[in-house]
Formats: sequence, structure tokens, C-alpha cells
Amino acid sequence: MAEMRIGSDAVTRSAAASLLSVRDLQVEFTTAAGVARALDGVSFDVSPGETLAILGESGSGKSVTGQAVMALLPKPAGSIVGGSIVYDGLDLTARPVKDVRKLCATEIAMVFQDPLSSLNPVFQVGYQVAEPFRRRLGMGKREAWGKALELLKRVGIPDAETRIGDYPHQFSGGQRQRIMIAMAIALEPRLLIADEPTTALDVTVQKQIIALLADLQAETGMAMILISHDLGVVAQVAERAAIMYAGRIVETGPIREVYDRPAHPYTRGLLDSIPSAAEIGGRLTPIVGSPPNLLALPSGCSFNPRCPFATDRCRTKVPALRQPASRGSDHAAGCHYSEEVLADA
Amino acid sequence: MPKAAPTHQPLLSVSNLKVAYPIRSSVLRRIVGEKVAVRDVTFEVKPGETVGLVGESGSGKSTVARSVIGLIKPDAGAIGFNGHDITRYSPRQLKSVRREMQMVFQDPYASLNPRLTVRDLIAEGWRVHRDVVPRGNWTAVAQELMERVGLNPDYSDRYAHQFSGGQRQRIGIARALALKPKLIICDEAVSALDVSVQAQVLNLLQDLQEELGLAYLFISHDLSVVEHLCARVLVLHGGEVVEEGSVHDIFDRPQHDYTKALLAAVPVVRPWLGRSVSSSTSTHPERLTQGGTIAPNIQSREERNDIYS
Amino acid sequence: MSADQAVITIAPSHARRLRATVSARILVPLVVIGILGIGAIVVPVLYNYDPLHADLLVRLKPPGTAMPDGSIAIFGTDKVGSDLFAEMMAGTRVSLIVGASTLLIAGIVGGILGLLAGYFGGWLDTALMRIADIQLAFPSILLAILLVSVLGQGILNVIIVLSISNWVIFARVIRSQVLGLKSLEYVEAARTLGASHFHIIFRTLLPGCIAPMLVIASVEFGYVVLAEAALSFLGVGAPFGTPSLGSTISTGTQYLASAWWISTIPGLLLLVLVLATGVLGDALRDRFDPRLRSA
Amino acid sequence: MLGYVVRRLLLAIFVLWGVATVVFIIVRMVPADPALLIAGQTATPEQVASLRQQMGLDRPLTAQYVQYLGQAVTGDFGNSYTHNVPAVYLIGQVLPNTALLAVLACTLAIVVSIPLGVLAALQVNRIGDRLVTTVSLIIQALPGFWIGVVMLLVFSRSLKWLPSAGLVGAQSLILPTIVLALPFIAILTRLTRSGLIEVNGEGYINTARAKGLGELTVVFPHAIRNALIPIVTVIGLQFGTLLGGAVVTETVFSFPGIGKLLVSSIQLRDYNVLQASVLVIAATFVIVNLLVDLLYAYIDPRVRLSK
Amino acid sequence: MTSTRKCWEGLAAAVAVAVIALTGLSGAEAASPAERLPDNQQNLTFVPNFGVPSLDSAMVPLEMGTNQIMSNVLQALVTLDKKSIPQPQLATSWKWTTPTSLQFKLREGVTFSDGQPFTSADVVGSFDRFIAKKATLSAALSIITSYTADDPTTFTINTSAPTGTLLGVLSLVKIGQGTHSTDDVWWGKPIGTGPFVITSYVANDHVKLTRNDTYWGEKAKLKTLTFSLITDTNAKITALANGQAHVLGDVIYDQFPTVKAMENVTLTPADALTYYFLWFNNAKSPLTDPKVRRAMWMALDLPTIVQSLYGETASPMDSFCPSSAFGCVTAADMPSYDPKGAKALLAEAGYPNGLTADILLNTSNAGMDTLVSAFVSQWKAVGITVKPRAQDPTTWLADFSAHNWDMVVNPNATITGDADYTLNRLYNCAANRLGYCNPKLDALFTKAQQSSDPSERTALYQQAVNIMAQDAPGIPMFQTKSNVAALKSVQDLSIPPTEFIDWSTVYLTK
Repeated sequence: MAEMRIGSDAVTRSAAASLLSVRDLQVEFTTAAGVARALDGVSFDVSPGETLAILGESGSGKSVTGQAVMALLPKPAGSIVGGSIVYDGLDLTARPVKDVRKLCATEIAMVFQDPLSSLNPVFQVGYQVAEPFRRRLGMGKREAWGKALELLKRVGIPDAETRIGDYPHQFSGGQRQRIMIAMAIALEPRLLIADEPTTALDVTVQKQIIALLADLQAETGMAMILISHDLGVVAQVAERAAIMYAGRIVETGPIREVYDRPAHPYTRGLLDSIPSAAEIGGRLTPIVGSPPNLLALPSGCSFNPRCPFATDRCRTKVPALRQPASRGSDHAAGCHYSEEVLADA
Repeated sequence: MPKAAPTHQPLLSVSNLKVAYPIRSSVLRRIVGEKVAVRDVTFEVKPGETVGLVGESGSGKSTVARSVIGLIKPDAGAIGFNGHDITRYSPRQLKSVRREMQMVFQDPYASLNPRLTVRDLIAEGWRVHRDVVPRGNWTAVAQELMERVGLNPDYSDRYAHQFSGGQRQRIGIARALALKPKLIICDEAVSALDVSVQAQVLNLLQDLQEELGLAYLFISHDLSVVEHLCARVLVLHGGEVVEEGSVHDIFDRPQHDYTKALLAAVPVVRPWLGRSVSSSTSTHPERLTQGGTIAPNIQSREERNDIYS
Repeated sequence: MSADQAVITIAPSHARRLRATVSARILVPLVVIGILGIGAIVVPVLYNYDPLHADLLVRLKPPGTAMPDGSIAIFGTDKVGSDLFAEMMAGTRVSLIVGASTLLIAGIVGGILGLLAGYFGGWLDTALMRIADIQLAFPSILLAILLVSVLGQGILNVIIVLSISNWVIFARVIRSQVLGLKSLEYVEAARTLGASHFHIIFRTLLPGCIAPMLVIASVEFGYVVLAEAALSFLGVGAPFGTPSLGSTISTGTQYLASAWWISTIPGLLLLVLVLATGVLGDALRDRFDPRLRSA
Repeated sequence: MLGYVVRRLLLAIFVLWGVATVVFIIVRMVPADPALLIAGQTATPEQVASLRQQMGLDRPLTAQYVQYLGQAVTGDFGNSYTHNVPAVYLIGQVLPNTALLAVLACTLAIVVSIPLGVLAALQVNRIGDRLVTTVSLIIQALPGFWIGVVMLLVFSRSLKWLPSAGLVGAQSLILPTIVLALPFIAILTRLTRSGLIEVNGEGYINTARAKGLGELTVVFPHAIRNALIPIVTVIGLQFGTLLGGAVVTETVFSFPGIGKLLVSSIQLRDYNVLQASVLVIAATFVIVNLLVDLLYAYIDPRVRLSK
Repeated sequence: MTSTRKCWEGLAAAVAVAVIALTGLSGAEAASPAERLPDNQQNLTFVPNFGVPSLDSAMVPLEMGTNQIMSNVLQALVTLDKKSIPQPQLATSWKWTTPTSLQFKLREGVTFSDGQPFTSADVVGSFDRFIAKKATLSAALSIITSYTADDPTTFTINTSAPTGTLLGVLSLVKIGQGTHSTDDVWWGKPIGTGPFVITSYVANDHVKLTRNDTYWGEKAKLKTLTFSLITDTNAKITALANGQAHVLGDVIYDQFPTVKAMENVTLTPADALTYYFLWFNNAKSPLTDPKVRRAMWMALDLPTIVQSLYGETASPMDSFCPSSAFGCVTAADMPSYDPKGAKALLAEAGYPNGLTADILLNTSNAGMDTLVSAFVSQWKAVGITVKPRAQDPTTWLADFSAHNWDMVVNPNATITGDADYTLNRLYNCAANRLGYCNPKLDALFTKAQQSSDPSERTALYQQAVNIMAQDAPGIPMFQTKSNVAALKSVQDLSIPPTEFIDWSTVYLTK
């Protein structure tokens, strides 16, 4: 398993090993109320076969990251204004959307949050699953249909032979997500981006879907980016985690390191807010305040208004992502006071 | 601890509740059958107590909540409040019950009228129940309530959309409190909130309970939240209560297969520690399961659940 | 999740135009309508316009002709020798009155019926929707012709007729809006307060219906004015003695080959008026309720 | 599905009954007396009365209503008062013309507006879109009869390309079809455009893009089929406007259609013809909307499979 | 706002195209030498100026449009010539055997176009139908007490009183096949003895006739004759311009410049029996006073109004019926334009400050609104306020018949070509059409009706119109010409005052 590296100095060393290398990505959204910087200097790498979890609350930019990679930013409101997305040595930001999509079709696949709205309601699922085979590989109708059936069986759709002609609304939520996954892995992509794949599902189903993804990964050796707001869901399958807040990655590292020894006060606050962390009936220790408005970010560190460690320095200077003293080389946090946070635990 | 159930008479007692939706024939729209949403649900909520109602989508938990608050008319069973069966109440009588029983809704966006200021949102109940607060005091009392739920009272002239999700849910709580209820029904009240904000709201709910002696009927699909907040828990599945008991019984010694499966599926934040959802250590083997295989019995349940969605 | 996603507004793609443009698209039509409205009141008075006055010696004069009294007929004269400009503005007044009154009546009646049907449902809803079906099965212009032959010609009757053929759209839109609102939690919240039907209908639901009503009204305004013109063309619109824009255009079409201005200039004015309300309606729709597009 | 069709049919019959009743009532409310009209200015009251008796207008309204409904069910609407032939015969002469006109206009509108709408949607806020949107706004803002007369003067009188009146061959259909279709084109173009733009924000469009489909494949078939769902309904509803617009168009081009027949029957108070033609028009509308509903169910499996 | 600007640009372009097209209207084609077209191209389209509510003459015997068509298909016993004098048609001769009994000798050898021979039984059957239908002619026919077919070629009518005007009325009784007298469907598309046969009829659209090859008289030269019922003025003129129609029944004066600009078209104003009247409601105060009526008449500058609105196509009247009809002689001392005199007369009648009244008009009569506007303006100048009430034809008729008006304007045609038809029918006390009654006048009318001496009748009508000019029960405003526009390729077209064109003589050249 290859390393994931932090900071621009790491680019030269890891370029060959990374499947996907995102560097200093900047994304802006133009809205009626103004221009919002949805991503501000996001960098990460994904190596073949690896699973990276991108975690964050609403508005943190985790979904935008996935959209940016797939060239799915809503046009013309959202646009990449800086940085690079290098896939297998190819800078996607420098290529026309058409080429990126073509590449995505065979190499990078995506699974979305809401399996109902992500499937076209007016086409049979078989048609939709077979579409990549027909349009990308030029297969005949019958052959593609056969492939689609195989895939549906593979992702665990019972009675796939009869249900292949059904429409999305005739399936349950979990089954729809399985169909989405079938469609995504159709052309055996090398990278699968799953954007909140289980959020709309019940817990029992959620567990099955995560298990399915893990199985598929083990089988095909593809790399995965799991985007989620739920720290628990990804914990079982991801090797690495990147925590996002207000358009930046505030902490990254091996998932156990990050969860067990958070070096950013936000990560720590998140972990402490989970009810199961507290005594039953006891008080929780939430993060104070509300998530920031991207149109009016606080100066300095965006987290400073909610941070118990904040000083004047935090209010003026944006902290760079760095490796805290005493931590391993692949654990980094974007906080001026990481050491204090770690020591406070 | 408010969780310790006081012993007096129940505030709310639901017995054999049944709610069904008619199935109509395609031509003449005659009722030819019914789809049961909730069947034989029986439970009590004592004053000051928090009762949790858990279940997956389609389990009927919201139907129970909406029947209790009177948004749905039950087909059978009784809903006792303060010892009276309110299913037999006239609209006028119900109106007085409504003061005692309030609801906090799931969606902090949809549950607040976008055309009213915070002050008017809170005062809406006083407009209906004229005797609660004299008109001249509306602003002052509304501001007091805002302060109580952790909102800046200076913002009483703002509209809901000018607040963040967590703040809106606080407005929703202030609104529910305005009529000085004895029971608040929280229907997935924190599900839409980010975890950092959810914790704030859960703390607020606990504080208010201690202070005002409120009883909560707390409905959620999130077992960790229910475990954290509730004294007693009912597990709903397919419209029926499959298991009921104290939070310890349910989470540590689940009896029903469904409860077991449900608990097993709850994601564990640090699976490598081998710890369970509960802060209390558990030895139940299901708790330690980590990803991987798909249990065949769950597969069939999923099918069943989704019929209701 | 995604509750707070709205804060950064990954906007639905059609709401892209910036607010400033939307404001301009609302403001400019309002100014145009305002100018026409003022002109419609002032110009006929300034010109001392009498719809029944005939000056046969100066009939069918082209734009810019000097009149015997020394004035210049900037848009020419019509078939009885009336100043076309004054006649047009008087016609604009009638058209504006017809449009506004029709929408007011249709909006109030349709709005209330839609509110009640949507809120109470049941037989009331069924009855209303079936009446709407029957109404829709009548092409509105035929209904108008039929009704005018019952009621007789006259501006008031045109308003009544157009209101009858327009209430349905209000009722349907408001009804579906209410059905949407009814299940929203804030309406349920009002119900849990023990609020009366009256309170819920008029204090909770009605405010939520104002925006779509405004949108429909501004979109329909143009259609109503055009419908009046079509009725005039078929001889059942504005009566003799009360020229509307529509009747002026319509009688002018007989002279299109010989005196083009009688029909064309009021036609352009009507175009501006209808265009202004159309643009206004679109802008209001973008501003308030993009979902109403297909209404 | 079958139950759904049966229910829609029952509903259609109810609507037709409603229309029939409303027409009956309105017609009897009209102050002028058809008997007087036929007897003329010089007739004595006795002559008018005996004529009224011949026409069956002296009988109680309920009796007239029952007879009218009873006959209508069998397709008999009585004789025209003035032409003295069965009303259905007069309608049979002109209904095919109007139907042809309406179908042509509808087809023309669909054929022209869907590509235009797609073009505009693909070019949102660029020159092509602005042009299409603006032209469609202008078309909708001009009175149809004015456009009709101008086209008549240009193409028939000046250029002498096309006949000006009546139905004297296929060329006679060109101008009325265009004039009738124009507002329809404008509406449909704008709807197609906005429908596609709306659908563009849907998840499955992102899915299609993520699958690497080209923009054209995303539009056809993924986006268009979904965007068509509301458009199909509007086509059905607008068909009524089309039939209404036919009255104006038929008047401008002296086209022998049911609209003109209806207007003249109103003017002549020819009750039987009037009642029959309104019912025929309403029935056309109802049938078209029934077909539209079925088409809707065909396009949208959610409707098809749940009803 | 870019979109609005674009609109303007687009529109300007559209208008420019339209204007360019409109200005180049005159398609110049030189008139070709009069070489007759081959028979299979003898197809003529005529756009009549009247609507055709039905082809059943018995139902609508006075409809101009119906008569215009049916006079080519069905024939009557007699027909009126250009001077409105009865001439033989299906009857070869007639004589009053008693003062109340008129005997006709029918033409022999006549067959219907289906080959059936024409006999007196057909005449009886047709009379049965015309009388039974109680339509607009019923009043005129009520004088007939009985009629008999004495033998196949003899037909006798008995009347209740001597009637000099009967032949004019009979020119409107069209003869169909006697066996079908109660068959409504047959009469809707009848078979006749005329030079043409109906081949197709679509209500409100067209009637197509073809030549009757078995016609007893001179066969028609046209192979087919289509009556194309175009109502819209633009469409009508355009039909002539692009050759779709050969003849237009009437061109309104305002379209004269357009039509005159067409080089291959001739425009022929022909005298007609149509005139326009204004009636006062003589029974309604203050119009009961002849002084008021005369004052209102004097307030109107009829010559100027008529000249500006109708040019050479209409002329002011000097009597109460059009001068082309028999007996319509110039009345003495008709009121003329004199606003001062009108004011004085009003003051004399007791209305020094003027008065108010309404005027009823029929929207289907094109141009009436303009005329009424002109009247209203001139009345206003003498202090009389008049409110116009424009109504659709049916409502108009209802109000008109109920005398629900102060004044009314309407066209009328002296369809029988005889003063009696207009004067006696409208102004006698029994008719009570306008609340006017003058027993002296009635006596003159009766005398004139019973007389069969033209000069005696003329003298009686002279007395009558002189009285009417004094009483001023109404204002005969003007009489119009029918302005027939025809392509120059149409030959031998002549327009009788009745406007019932005999198409059998017409033919087309290249």
C-alpha cells in the first residue's frame, strides 16, 4: 500500500506512487449572495488499492471535492480557480470537460448519496447499468444486457434475471444503491468515489453497503474515496482520513491516529460530540457555535470562533497543514496549537 | 437525574394504537383494504420522563408521534393524556390539550414558517391560546424564551432563514416551550443536524427537562442518541413494538432478533478498540462484528422495510 | 445531511442569474407598465379625447399629419379622424383595467377556492377539480363568446367573462401550492398549536401562496389583455364607444394595406405591454418560485 | 393500469356531461329568441310562437334537457334551425378540417419547438438562448389575428404564394397552420428549455455524466425523456387553447372549420348546432387529454406501474 | 435589459419586411386580349357580399345571400328586370281574372335538372312550403287565401284584396319539386329548373354550382360557379389580388384605393335597391314630436358625411326608398342640414337645452359605427347627447323588435323593387314598426297597392312621401351602390339592382 503524502514538497516523491494527486485545489461558487470559496487549498493523494475517508460536516466542501475530480461541478456556478488534480500523471484541470468525462467513464467511477434521484426514473435499471458497455465499449444490446445482469447479481440483487427490467422506483433504497454501485464498477474503474453512499439508508442497510464496497475493493483492488459526515461509518473500511472544515483539510493521517489522537481541536470536538462518547444521560461536550458561512469566513483560522484554544494568532494567520511534534510523518493538522491539543487529551 | 422515572400516574398512555391507510380500488376509488402503518402500540410516558421510540424507516415511529399530537386520527386504540382519552375529544377540548403537548419537528428548515419573524413564530401559540401570555408581553416573553434556548434575543425580528440549522432547531424548541407544555414530542428532532450542533441541542433538551420537569417522547432512528437521552426505549418494526424496556435492557441485553440486528448494524466509531455503541462495556458478540459479510436474515428484512418507504 | 448545504447554495442551475439582473428584470417592466399607466390616464385628458367624436375630414391620415387645429397627429388618425395616439392611450387604459380587474377577481375567487380545496380536500376538492376539468374542456375563447352573448357586450362583461375563464388557473396553482405546504412541518406545527382552520388557512397557508399568485397574475396579465384583443376581433370584446387596444388593433387590420398605422402602432404598444408583464412574470418566477415554470 | 384507464374514461364521460349541461344552461340564458330570428322582423307574435312550437322551444326546460341528453348519447343533436339539416352533418363537413389543422399545428409546434428548446437549454444565457427566448416572448405577446392578417397580406396578397381563404388545396393549410402553431411553438420552446434546465440539476443527470456520456447523449435520451413529462401535460392542456385559437385563425383565413361554424351558430342562435359543436370540441379536448394521460403513463413508469 | 432591446430589433425587422411587402402590392399583369377560355377552364369563383345562413329559400326567403345563389338554381314564376318590372320566368304569361284572382300560364317543356318535368303541382308544393314555413315572407304572403293547379300548365292565386304588388313578392317564391314540400333535407340542397345545379355546399364556406346541361333556356357558359363565402375584408381583397376569386360582390369604399391599384381588375359601382335608414321611435317621448324629429334630421350634414365615408358608392336620398325602385319619387321639402334651424326648432319644441337619446346599431353592419360616430358628433354640436348601443345581430333584432330603442340605424333593401314593399310594409299603422301612425298615409298606401295603373300609383306615392317628409318618422340616410370588382377576364357580367346576378351569361377569357 502506497503512502499518502502531505504538502507540496511531497509531490515529487509520490508522483509515481499516487493514483490520484490533488494539489492546492481551489473551487469557487458564484451565488446570488456572492462568491463562496468552497475549496481552499485542498491537497491529498490516493494510491492504488487504498481507501481514503474524507470527513466533514455540511458545507465543509467534502462533496465538492468529489465533484471537482469528476468534472461535475454545477456549471457555470462552480469552477476550479486554482490547483491541480493529477490522475495517473494526467492533470485533469488542464483538460476539457469532455476528456475528463471520457476518462472518468472507464477509470474513475462515482456513487452518489441519494440512490433514488441518481437513477433515471424513466429507464429500466438494466438499460442504465448496460449503458457504459454500450456507449463506452460499443457492445451490442444483448451482450451489454448480459453484462448488466452479471453485475446486478454481483452486487447482490436477488432475482436479478427478472428484476433487470424493473424501474428504479420499484427497488428499495438499499437495492438502488447496489444498482448504483453496479453501474459504477461496470467498467472496472481504478478509483471509486463514494459520496455519502449510505446517508439515505437505514443502519442495517448501511452496514451491508459498506461491506459490499469493501468486498468489491478487495476483489478488484481499486482505490476508494469515501466521503461522509459520519465518523463511524467509514471507520471500518478506510485506512486514512482527511477531516474537512470550511473548505480546507484541517487534519489528515491514518484513521486510527486521527481518531485516537486528534491533533486539531475541530476533530476532537467532533469526536467528543458523538453521544456514545459520553456517559448515558450525562452531558455531551459539543463544539460551541455554528459552522461558518462560506460567504463570510472569519479571518485567520476559520475555526477560531468555535475553538477553545484560539488566540489572536489564530484570528490573523491561517495555519498551514503540518506535522505536529511527536507525531508520525503522515499525520498532519492545520492548527497553530496541535501540540497543545494533543497534550490536553 | 431526570431519567429516573417518577412513580406517579402516567402523563401519556397509549394503548393498542392502530393507524391504517385505506387502499382504494382503481376505478371507483372505493376502499377495498387497508395498509396498516401502526398496530397494537401500547406505552406510557410519565411526567418528567424520556421515552425513546426507535426504528428504521417505515417502522411507524412517526405515525405514532403524529397520532399522539393529533395530526393523524387513529383507527383504533386510546391515547390517554392526564387520564383522559383524547381520541374522543371534540376539537374544542383538543385545543386545550394541545397546550400541554407540543412537538419539535425534524426539519429545521421546513418546520418554521418562512414568513414570520422569530418573535411571531414563538408568539403564534399565544395568538391561538389567548390566555397564556397577555398581548403586551409577547415580545418580552418571546425574548426571554430565546435567551433560554441560547439565542440572542436581539434577533427576535429576524426571519428563520437568517439562522443556521442548529439555531433554527432552538427556535423550534422555544416555540414548543411557549405554551408551557408538559410533554414534548421530538420527532427526529436532531437527525438533520451536524453532529457538533446535535450535541448542543441534546444538551439543551436535557437542561430544559431538568429545569421544567418536561417529559419527552423522543423519536429517532439514531440509536446512539436514544441511548444517550432516554430512560425507556421502544423498538418499532413494521408498525409493531418488537421490544420494550429500560435503556440498559435494550442496549445490553436485547431479546428480539430485530433489536439485535439493529444494534449490530450501528457503526462503531473506533472499531479497533472493540468498544460498543454504549459507553458501558458489552460482551454481546453481535456488538463486535465488523463489516464483511451480509447476514441473510437482514437481507430479507431490508426488503420488508422498504415496502413502507 | 445537506441541511446546511443551502448556505453555500450549490444553486439549481437556472437560478444562476445574479440577483441584480433579477431586480432589473423586475424593475424595468414595472417602470414600463407605470409609464403606460400614467400615459393612459393623462394623455386622453390632455387630448380631450372623446371616443365618439368623428372628424371625417381628417380620417385615415398618416403619422405626423398636421391637423386643422394646428396640432400634429404624431401617430396619425383612425377611420373616424380621431388622434390615434390619444385613442391608443385611452385603449391602454381599458386594457389595463380589464387585465387588472380580471386578475383581481379571478385571483381572489380562484385563490380562495384553491386554498379551501387544497386545505380541506375531500368532496370540496373533488367538486372543485371536476368543475375545473369541465371548465378546461371549454376552450376559453368559446366560453367567452357564449357568455358575452348571454351578458351582452360591455367592458364589465368582458371582465366577468375573462375572470370566469381565468379563475381555474389560480385555483389549480394555489391548490397544488397548498397541498405542498400542507404537509410542510411548519403548517403541521401550527396545527399542533391547536390553531383554528381560519388561522391555518389565512395566517399560515395564504402568505405562502402570495408569491405564486403574483407570479401567475403577472404571467396571466398578458394573456388576459391578448384574450380581450381576440374577443374584440371576434366582435364580442370592448364595445363601440369604449375602444380598447385590442379593438383598435382589430378594426385597424381592415386598413393594414392602406393605413398600416391604425393597427400596427397600437399592436406594438400592446406588444410592449404584454412583453413587460411577461418579463416581469418570468423574473418574479425566478425570484420566488422556480418550480412554477410549467404552470 | 386497466383500472386507471377505466377511471379516466369515466371521468371523461363525467366531464362531457358537465360540458353538455353547462352549454344547455348558457344557451337557454341567452336573451334572444331563435324563433324570432328565423321569423324575421316582420313576423307577428303568433307566427313566432308557432315557430317556437315547431322548434320544440316551448316545452319545459327539463323536458328539453332530458330529450337533448337522450339524443346526444345516440349522437343525434337535432337539426340546424337555419340549415334544416342534422347538426352532426354540418359538423361532419368541417370537423375534419379543424382536426387536420390542429394536428398539423400541434405537430409543427412539437417538431420546431423541441429542437429549439434543446438548443436554448444547451446554450443557456448565450446568444442562441437569448434569441430563441426573446423571439418566443414576442410571438406570445402579439395578437394572433394581427400576425395572421400580416402574413395573409405578405404571403397571399403581395407575394401571391398562397391562397388567402377557404380550403382549396393543401396550400390553404400552410398559413393557418403556422399562425395557429406560433404561440404554441413559443410556449413549448420555453417549456422545453426550462424543463431541460430544471432536469439538469437532477442527480441522474450527474450520474449520466459520471458515466462519461457526451452532452448530447445526456440530453437524448436521459434528460429529454424526463423533461418531456411536464411538457406532455402542457401539450394536452394547450390543445384546448389550440381549438380556441382555431376560431380566430379560421376567421382570419375564412377557413371552413368548426370554430367558424360555432361562431356563426352562436350568432344565429342555432341551438342544436351550437350544443353539438361545443360538445364535439369538448370531447376532442377530453379525448386528447385522455391520450396524453396514457402517453404520460407510457413515458413515466412511476405513473404506469403505480396506477 | 438586453432581452427587451433584442425584441425591438427583431420587431423592427419584421415590420420592415411587412411594410416592404405591403407597398409592392400591385401585381402588374397587362390585360390580355379577350380570347375565350376553353370550357374546362370556365370555372369562376365569386365572393358574395352577404352571408348564406341556409340554402332553403322557404326558410330564409329574404336573405340576400341565399337569393344570390338560389336564383341561379331555383326559378320563380316571374323575375324582376333592371327596372324592377316583373318578367316571365317559369310562367310565360299571367292575368288578373278577377281583382283578387291571378292566373298564370306555366312554361312548357321545362324539366328539373334531374329530368323530372316541371308542372303546376310543383308550384303548389312550393307555395305550400313557403306558406307553411312562416318565415320572413309570411306577412307578404298572408294576403293569399288560396291557390290551385287548374291543369298542369295553369296556376291560379286568390287573394283577400286587390294587390298590385303581388308579382314582386312572387318573384321571391322559388319553385322546387312539389313532392318534396315537407322534406327539409331536400330543400337544404334542392334541385331546380335554373341554369345551374348545386354540387357541393359547406355551410359558411362555399357553394359550388355546375352548369345544368338540360336547362330549358340558353345554357350557362360557365362550367362551374363557386360562391366562396369569405367574410374578412383582407382575405376577400386578397382573394381577388391573387386570382383565387374572379368577382367580389362588394368592395367597401375604404378599400377602393387598394382595388383600383390592381391593374387587372375593374370596379363597377352598380345601382342597387339597398339603402340605409335611421328610425325614430315615434311612440317614445320626446321623439313623439315631429319638430324634435325634424330638428334631429336637420342637425345632420348627410351629404358631407356620406361623401366622406362612402364617396361615389353612395348617394343621399331624396325620398323614403331608393330611387331605383318603382314609385320612389322625390319627396318635397325634405329637411336639410341646418344646425341653427335645428336648435331653433328644438327650442320651439320645448328643448332649448337639448336632450338625450340612444341609438341602436348592429355590429354586423360594417361601417355603421363610423357613421354613428359622425352623427353623434354633429348632434352634440346642437346640444343633443346620443349614446350608441352596438349589439350583435341577434340581440339587436330582439331589442329592435321590442322597440327597445330611441333611434335605430339599419340597411334595408327594397327587394321587390317596388315602393310598396318599403313604404307600405314599414310605415303603415298596422305594421307598427316604429310607433308611427298616420291614417292619411295608410289610405294612400292601400289605394296605391290596389291600383295596377303605374302612373296613378306614382302620384299616390308622391303624396305619401311628401307627408312623410313633414312627419319625419325616420331619416332615409343614403342609398348605396353595389361595388362589384371583377377581374378583366370576366365577361358579360351585369349587376341588377336586386344584386341577384344571372351568371348564365357570364364567361371567362384569358
